[in-house]
Amino acid sequence: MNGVDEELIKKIPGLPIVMTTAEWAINAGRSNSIWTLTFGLRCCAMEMMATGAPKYDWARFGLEVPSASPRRADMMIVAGTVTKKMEPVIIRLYEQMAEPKYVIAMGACAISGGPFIYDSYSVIKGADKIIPVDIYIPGCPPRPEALLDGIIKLQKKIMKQKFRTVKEHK
Amino acid sequence: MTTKAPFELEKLSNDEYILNMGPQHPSTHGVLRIILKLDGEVVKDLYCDVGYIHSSVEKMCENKKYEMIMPYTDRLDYLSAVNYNWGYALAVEKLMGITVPERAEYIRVMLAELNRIMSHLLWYSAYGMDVGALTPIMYAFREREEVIDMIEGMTGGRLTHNAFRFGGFRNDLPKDFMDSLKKFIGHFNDKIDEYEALLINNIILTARTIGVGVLSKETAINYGVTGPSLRGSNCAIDLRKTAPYSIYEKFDFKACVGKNGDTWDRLKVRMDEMRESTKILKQAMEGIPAGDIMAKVPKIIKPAPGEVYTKVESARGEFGVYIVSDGTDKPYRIKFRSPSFSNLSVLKEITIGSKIADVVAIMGSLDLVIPEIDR
Amino acid sequence: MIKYIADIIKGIISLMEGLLVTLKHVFRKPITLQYPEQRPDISLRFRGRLAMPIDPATKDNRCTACMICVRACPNHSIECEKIVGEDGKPKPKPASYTYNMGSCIYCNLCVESCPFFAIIMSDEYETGTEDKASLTMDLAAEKYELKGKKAAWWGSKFKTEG
Amino acid sequence: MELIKELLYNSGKPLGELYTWAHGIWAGWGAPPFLLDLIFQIVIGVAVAAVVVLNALWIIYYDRKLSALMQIRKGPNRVGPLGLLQTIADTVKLMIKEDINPKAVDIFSFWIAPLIIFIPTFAVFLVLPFGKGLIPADLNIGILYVVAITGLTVIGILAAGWGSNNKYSLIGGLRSAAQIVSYEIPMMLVILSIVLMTGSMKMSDIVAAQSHYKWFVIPQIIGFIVFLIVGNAEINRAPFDLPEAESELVAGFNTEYSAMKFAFFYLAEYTNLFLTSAIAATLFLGGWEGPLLPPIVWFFIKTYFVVTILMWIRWTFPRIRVDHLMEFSWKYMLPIALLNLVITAIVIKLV
Amino acid sequence: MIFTEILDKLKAKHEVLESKEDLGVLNAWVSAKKIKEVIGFLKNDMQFGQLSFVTAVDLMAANNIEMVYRLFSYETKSDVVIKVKLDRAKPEIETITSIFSTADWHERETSEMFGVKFLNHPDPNRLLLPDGIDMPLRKDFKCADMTPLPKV
Repeated sequence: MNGVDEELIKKIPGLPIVMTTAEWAINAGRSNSIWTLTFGLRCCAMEMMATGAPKYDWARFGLEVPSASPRRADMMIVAGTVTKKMEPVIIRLYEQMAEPKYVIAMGACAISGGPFIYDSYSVIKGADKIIPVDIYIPGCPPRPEALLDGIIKLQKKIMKQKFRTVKEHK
Repeated sequence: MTTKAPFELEKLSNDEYILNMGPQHPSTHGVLRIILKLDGEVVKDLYCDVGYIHSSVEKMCENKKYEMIMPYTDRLDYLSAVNYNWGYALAVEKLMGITVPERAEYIRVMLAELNRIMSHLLWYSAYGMDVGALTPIMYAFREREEVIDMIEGMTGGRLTHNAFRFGGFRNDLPKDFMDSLKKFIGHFNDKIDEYEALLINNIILTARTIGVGVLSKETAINYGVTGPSLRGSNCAIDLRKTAPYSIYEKFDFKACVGKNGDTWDRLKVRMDEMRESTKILKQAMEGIPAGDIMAKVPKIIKPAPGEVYTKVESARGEFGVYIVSDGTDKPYRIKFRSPSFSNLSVLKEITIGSKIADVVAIMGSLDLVIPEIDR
Repeated sequence: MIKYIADIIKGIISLMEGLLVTLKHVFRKPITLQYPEQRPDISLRFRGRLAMPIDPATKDNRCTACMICVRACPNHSIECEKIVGEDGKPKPKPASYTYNMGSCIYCNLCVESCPFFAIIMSDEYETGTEDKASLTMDLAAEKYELKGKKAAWWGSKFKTEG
Repeated sequence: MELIKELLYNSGKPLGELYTWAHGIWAGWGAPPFLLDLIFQIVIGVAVAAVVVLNALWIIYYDRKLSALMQIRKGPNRVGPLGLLQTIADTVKLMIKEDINPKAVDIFSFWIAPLIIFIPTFAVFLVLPFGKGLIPADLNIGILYVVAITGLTVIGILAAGWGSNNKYSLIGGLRSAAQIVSYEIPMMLVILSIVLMTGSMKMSDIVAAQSHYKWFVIPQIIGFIVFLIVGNAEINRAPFDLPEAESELVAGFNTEYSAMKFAFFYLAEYTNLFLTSAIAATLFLGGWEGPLLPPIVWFFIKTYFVVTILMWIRWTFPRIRVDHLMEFSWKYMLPIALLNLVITAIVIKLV
Repeated sequence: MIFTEILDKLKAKHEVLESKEDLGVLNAWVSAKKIKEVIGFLKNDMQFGQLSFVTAVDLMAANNIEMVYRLFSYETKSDVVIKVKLDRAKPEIETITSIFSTADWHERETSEMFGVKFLNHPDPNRLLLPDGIDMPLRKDFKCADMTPLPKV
């Protein structure tokens, strides 16, 4: 949808309204059906599991569909330390995911290297060094509520996006 | 000294093929890569590729003061962080000659046992997912949240507690801790029965696990397997009993053992261990004395030159800390002997000849935590 | 043959037991907390983000820029600079107190080391953001107001001891 | 009002009247009658398609809610009232998601597989007796048609497994082939006992044979249980979800599928669940028969009762191992079904 | 078994270069060539059934790499530490994998972390590290993208 002529759209009567409605519907669909890639690396993975567990229950937001395969995941939660040995795997998984895709960097390790920010020879200092990150959730590990809060923030971000200008991460 | 392909393709026979599991695979509990040589569904050979989460903790600790290393031990094994704290605290206390007050020891025992329960509950839920049952995780996490709330009330952290200080604790138990502990112990045994009815005694699971992945006592000891995985092989070695640290001699409990060392025995041992832990908790709750919670500890931790090795029974087995001190406020060399490291190395031995599904079942029964393997 | 039938019966019983457990849970109340609306009761000692609360008595923070917390931090998430007076001598007040929430490991060591109770781990945890730069913040300029039971706890600490 | 009542309770008559009435008008226009039949076929097809898709969406939602109920949590409740729009949101998302064709796939079988899997499930709806006379096509070999058509699914799964050029998919596909083929036999035997009892393969006859609450579930209780187990295995649902065993094979035969192609698999899985339950309800629970409520409502109530049982099983049990699966079929299910058939035959002869 | 007893028994059979007691545990230094025999003797004749770990310490000042083998006996509940000093420039030692299978991984780890070469090792590959990082636990290790902790 890139490169649609904005002027042209405005000229056709009724089209802007149709476009905004379609945009809203699509965004609503996207934001309410975020299937996560089960991808745990360290401590944060346990809190991710706890978020899926009954007390916090991310199924309420429609997230519980298990998608072990990256092909149909919408969101990757980088939950833990990204190491040099893991780097190519993460990039590959990200590229295997279908557009539109979102990344949440959960916990200090995925944001900046966290505990391993200094003196570590094998840790990448933040997931955003290798893949684009949408939401950062600090904490070591963040509480499940913090993850849910991050997901709600991601939903708000998705609702704001215009599908004519969605960035294609290539 | 270089990484090479574990199986050479030319050497494969016509029926064999290679399947790569991981590093991102739903059943590898984090990031473990297992390369299987298969003939149909039968595993012919297996190669473990670890190190995907190697984060150079040992190197970093050489450049940190003794106090600062405590949070890092949490992150080695986030499931039984208290036991890891304890192993490290014990090492430094031994090096410095600090005696911990009795009340603090009781609190330590209570936290450690709660932590063991918490870890086994997570193992139970993860095992349920491994064998394809999606409900056990939900029930186990209900109790796990209760335990986490208790530990959080005491230490302030849900997983990475950073609970211990050299010589005892910073804060005493919160007021409502005993009440919630009493409540928890009151209903927890019934819940364990429910778990067993739901998963462990289920005929589908028993058919899958009995007689599968048999680990003999000799192999287990030879491979340095410790903890519940070793006890499943009818070998009553529990560091809390065989080499008691802290005040574990005071408690009446038994080291749970399995019969044949197959996968199901390892599962059963963990379930029984939760019951034993509740027993210890009950005794600790009744016997806890009043008094100090912190020993007299110098402001700057600067142990004398020398070396020390201490080990504790974590939820997965023997966790040891080896410290070489050169008399400064930073350790010269620190080595963590993690139980999963040895436990994983035996996987190849017990898996060959079984099915793909068994690899998952056996691996789950060893209860691996990958970051402590990789450190 | 008897074994065959016994196996079937034993199997059916074990399956029924499992089914009974799930059936029982159908009639139990869900334990879910509806998160954004309902929040759990967080314990007093919970370690949220680091904060330098303003003392209600003096309307200022209690930091003396003594650098002890900076030295206690295991991964250098705190940086502090003293105010330099007109005479060129540093004064016991922080000019800036930079806290990197993105790398903080919430270990509480800085708080424990502080002799003036100037910093505290607040109970704020909803700190997720789209903007990584906003994770690095100047606590001295922030004028954080501690609320709830944690405020009372914090206040009681330095009133009795300090 | 009368018409609606008539439609609900005895749909065959008004529909037949509508048919003859329309034909009369059509003949008045002088158009060839086969064209009108074609139009009728298309209308029925579209109606069935709508039922299939909406029903699948609802059943997915029902599965999620029921699992939540068993797992002491709430389940989807944010999108729309009670989360009812959750599956709609999923569909919208899946429809506009990028459709990936990996480089190494066999493009023909990769594309055709979702269709092969989806079409049979759709086609089986044609012979389901929803109500009295409300049966899109009452074939005289109805139940045989069902068995034959659902057997096609295995080709789709194999094509998906082969075409994906992924080892996990291939193993999943092959597992599924072995599984479906070996579970087909006990299923046939159970169905055969029913056919013995009714003496007809026509779906409407089978329902009619159970009229006055002589449901076959009473004499055929063993057959019913075997049918549930075998049917569950046929549609690859847990605990027989080996072809897509998540913890072993990532996602099995549909590992490489994304977006709409995956949606087909997803819909087919749940439609199959509905179908198996519907057939079980027809064969054993008296089909649409029931007091007070209209037949079509009874049909859905009975079907959803079976669906609930299958879901209950799914959310309780761990996954069975592949060799045990075969063992279970050949050593337990087949002898029991065979015995059941023999006993049925003898009893029918004697009575 | 107290440490003198172990030491006496060990000394009777094998040459012990140096020994000391550290917090109640015997530390005995042996020569690199003898390591297999010593460990085998401890396992078979003195019931030290468990090899707790194998690691090394980089003694840069003495230009040595010190191998540490720690054994534990489940029967007598006693520990023993066997140490071997190796040349830092060319550290080589015989593997003990044939005696303790657990040594396999421990030796591989030590090998990549310290550059110790284990002779006759069945699988002399890297265990934890990716290609490109060599001998990180040596004290003089430098890595391009390793940010040192700022001094306060």
